[in-house]
Amino acid sequence: MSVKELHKATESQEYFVNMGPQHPSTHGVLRLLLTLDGETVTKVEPHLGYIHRSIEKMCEKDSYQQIVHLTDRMDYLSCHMNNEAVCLAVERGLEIEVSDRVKVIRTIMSELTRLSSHQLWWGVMGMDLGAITSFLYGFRDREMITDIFEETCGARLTMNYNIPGGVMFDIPANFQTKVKEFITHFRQKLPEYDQLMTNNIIFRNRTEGIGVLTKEDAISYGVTGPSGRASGWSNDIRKSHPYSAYDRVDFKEIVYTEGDSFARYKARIQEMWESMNIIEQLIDNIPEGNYQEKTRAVIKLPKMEIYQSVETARGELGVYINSDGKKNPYRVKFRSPGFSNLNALNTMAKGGKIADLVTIMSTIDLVIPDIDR
Amino acid sequence: MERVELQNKINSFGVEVTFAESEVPTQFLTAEVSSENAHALISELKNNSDSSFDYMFCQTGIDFPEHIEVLYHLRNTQNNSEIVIKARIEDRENPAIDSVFDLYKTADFHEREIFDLFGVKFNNHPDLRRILLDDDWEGYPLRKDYVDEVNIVEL
Amino acid sequence: MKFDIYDFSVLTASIHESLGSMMGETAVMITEMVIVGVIFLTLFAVLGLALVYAERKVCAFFQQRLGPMRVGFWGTAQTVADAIKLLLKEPLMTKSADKFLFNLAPFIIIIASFMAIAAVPFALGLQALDLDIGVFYVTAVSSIGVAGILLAGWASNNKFSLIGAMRSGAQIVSYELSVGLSLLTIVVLTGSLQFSEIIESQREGWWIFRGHIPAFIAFVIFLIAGTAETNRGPFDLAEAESELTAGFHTEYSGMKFAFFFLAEFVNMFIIAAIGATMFLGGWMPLHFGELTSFNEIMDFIPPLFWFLGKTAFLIFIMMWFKWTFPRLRIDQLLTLEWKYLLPINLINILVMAFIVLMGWYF
Amino acid sequence: MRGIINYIKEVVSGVKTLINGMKVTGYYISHPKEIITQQYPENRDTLKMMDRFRGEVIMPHDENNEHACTGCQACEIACPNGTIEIIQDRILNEETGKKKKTILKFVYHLQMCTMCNLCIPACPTDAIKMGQNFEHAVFDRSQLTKVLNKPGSKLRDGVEE
Repeated sequence: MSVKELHKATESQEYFVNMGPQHPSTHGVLRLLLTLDGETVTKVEPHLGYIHRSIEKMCEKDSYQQIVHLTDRMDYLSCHMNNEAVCLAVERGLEIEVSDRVKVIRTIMSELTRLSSHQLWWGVMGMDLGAITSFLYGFRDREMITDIFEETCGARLTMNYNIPGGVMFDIPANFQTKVKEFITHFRQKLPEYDQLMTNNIIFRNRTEGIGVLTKEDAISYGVTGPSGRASGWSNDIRKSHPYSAYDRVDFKEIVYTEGDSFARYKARIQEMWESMNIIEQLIDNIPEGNYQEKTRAVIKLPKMEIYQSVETARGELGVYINSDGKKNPYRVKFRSPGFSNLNALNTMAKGGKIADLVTIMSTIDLVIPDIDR
Repeated sequence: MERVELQNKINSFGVEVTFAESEVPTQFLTAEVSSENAHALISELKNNSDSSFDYMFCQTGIDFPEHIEVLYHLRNTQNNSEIVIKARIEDRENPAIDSVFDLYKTADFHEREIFDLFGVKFNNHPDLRRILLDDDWEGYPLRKDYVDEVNIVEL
Repeated sequence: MKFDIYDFSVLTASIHESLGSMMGETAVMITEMVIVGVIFLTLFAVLGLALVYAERKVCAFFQQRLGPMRVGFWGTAQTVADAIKLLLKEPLMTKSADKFLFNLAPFIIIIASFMAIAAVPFALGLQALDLDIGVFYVTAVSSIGVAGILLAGWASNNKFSLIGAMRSGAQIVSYELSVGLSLLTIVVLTGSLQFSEIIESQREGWWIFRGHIPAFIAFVIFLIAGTAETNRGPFDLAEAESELTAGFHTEYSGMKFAFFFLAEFVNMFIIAAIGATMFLGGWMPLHFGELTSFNEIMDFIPPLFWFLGKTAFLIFIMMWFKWTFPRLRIDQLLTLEWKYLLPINLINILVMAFIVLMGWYF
Repeated sequence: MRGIINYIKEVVSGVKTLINGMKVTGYYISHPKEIITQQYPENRDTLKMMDRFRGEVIMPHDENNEHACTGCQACEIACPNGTIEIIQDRILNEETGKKKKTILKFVYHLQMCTMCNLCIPACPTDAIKMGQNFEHAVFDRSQLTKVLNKPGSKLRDGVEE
């Protein structure tokens, strides 16, 4: 060790802090090993696996219908999209063409899920920054969506609404009126979000220029979803690989180029507007048709490999199924968006304060069961 | 880029590659390489200006009775063309392959996961530790011959 | 003045006399001290319970909730139940904590607020200590509390606590300046540091109305800095629930935690009380120059109610801040103080001195 | 000079955004009608769950204490978690003289159930459905293992055809 290095080592004031596994702002059981210099974060090292349930291993034992309900438990806030990913993959393998009705219902439900996920994210983001009131406002609006879910599929969070070949139930009679009611309600309330948080000077200072992620890093780390789009990378699966009814609706892909926390925040807020646009385009003309295609009780995929990706509220969820012709898949891999997004945390948080780390974590919108699977 | 075009392009790299053939057309163009050549091929695919697969959207492993495969799903963010690279590792006892962390930073977590669940060692990986399981966990759970009488309940 | 009928000094004087007829001078002094001490202790408990209940209800209504509803009518006994729960809780301590300092810290904090509340003028003649340097005394005493927070953070032997304590130290040391300077703006007007005289000088009208814009600016700055002084949101960096779990009192439980909690609320009351006294005329009723009949009606409302009403209003505004704004970051907190509040304050006090020199105030 | 003007502008616009935010919360505190709290145990009488709400698996019995479960085990196979366990029995049919399968016990492990609703469509005779009860808290885990067919109940005639 040279004199200079020795000097540096003795002068260093670095210390370690364990943030989590039980911590208010990790939103679950994520453990971050922080290396701090005073208040400044010099390194973040995520330690995962506190809620690892080996879903991929369980899938190897389950039939294709049974896999679907396990995906509810990954990213529970965008459970409908997770279900949809598996069902689309299985349908692709079975070469079933679902009816237009199913496609439209799936799209509407996906967008409602995205809205509810973003509402919860907005509330929690406020709470992470110390404005607890926003949490309640976010939940207030989310409640209307969960009511719609409850009426449609019988559950509020882990819905398990999709099955290979369609959806489990037909939509209830008052589905359309309820969704329209929600849209009119939320179109009034969303500007309130801006008034309370987006334009607030304290909030602006807390987010602008914090946790910048360049486009190159975003692609290299595979940071997808609104977080990646805030860095200028247009990666919306709904646009690039349209599935369900996304090819027949007209919507904007929200892309910002700043790459900071505020851009990620704006991207999500704007996505809420776009989601409402998509729902409004579809809600009035849900085509008639079967809500379910008949499948055999035991689904056997031919010997093949399928990769199906969907755009969840957090980014690109990929389902890779390797089938060997039996009734259980040989291997299932879930490429979860949170897993890759978390990977970039160190790059974003390095050099910021502890408070910035909290901001960054809430703007990349982590859901821990999604990361650990 | 058309599949055939891409196939010819890859053949011109000078890396030994076989393309998967099957009656049903596969979803993606699938290139099979040996574990030694995987890094060279992916590096060519990423850095070559004609292909430039700059986004690895999925990396995973599969355990077969005779060998272990590491799969790389690559996408070109410019024109959305996709390719799957299958790297075949013959040695199931001590599987090892070169890390692609120098090409895709997302490989950091993905490779740690494959190491954790399949036991594949990634050479040149900066921080190869178990990621999901405990550090003192024995065995690699996603291998087909993994037995755990306590935690796995057969129905 | 009509409100003289509510003069508490008559009551205190009669008590003093009757005690004097029974015992010697020293004994009288000691007895009076004990009486005042007991009254303040009770006041502490009542204030704590009432303010915690008020905060929970106010915050609930801001958030479209009902708040506590179960214990008692509209949940009025909720805080009593909470206090009993805290009393019965096991006092936990980490193994490696510095036992003496760990136990000492909550007392320092509570003693600091105890000392500060002694100088608060509740109503005409109802003031424990009417020091001639009252303003100075309160600002001096209220900053002792930070020592308790620092001790708590240090003695807990927990990094989160330590970070919280250090933040709190930096915060209170800097915001002390703004509080002091904004109070000084009014002191320039009154020419006195004694609370009773300051209130007396507002007989014609409250300083916030009479002191032109500088007084209003000073009032706003006082509110902001006062909120920061009490470690309340949006300046609750020392606790920073989402960053440091609970900051300096992470390791405290049971009654020791309750002391921190109580001190926070009592400090809020003190800051609001000082603000009411300096800017809003303390217990002085609302008067408008020429409207004699209106003024007389106002005089019939007892001064104690005036004081409590004004204080409650300021407390409500502080709660409004807390339940609306996101928390600041530590460097932004210091930027706000040193780059915005302090320069504005200094200019403000200069302008105020000029106004006073020219005699431009009403 | 421009610096000072900008400084003042900054302060004023900053304060404006803060006041804007306070307006939102101020609106809600001054409009108590907007309160959305539902007081749960108190509103139990008026609380109505949605028709499709998935609370637990139940087996409806008619007035003759008869159910529709033939014991075919389709639900047991469909269940991903091993929640349902059917214990069968064979009884002798007097008329035909053949032995016939019936259920002895339909065991339902509520503690393992994820309410995924896969068993309901799997049932060929609509013998089970999802119940509305969601208050499952008990003091002992063993209480969560339930036998769904009532004692003495038997298969409704005509279900098997």
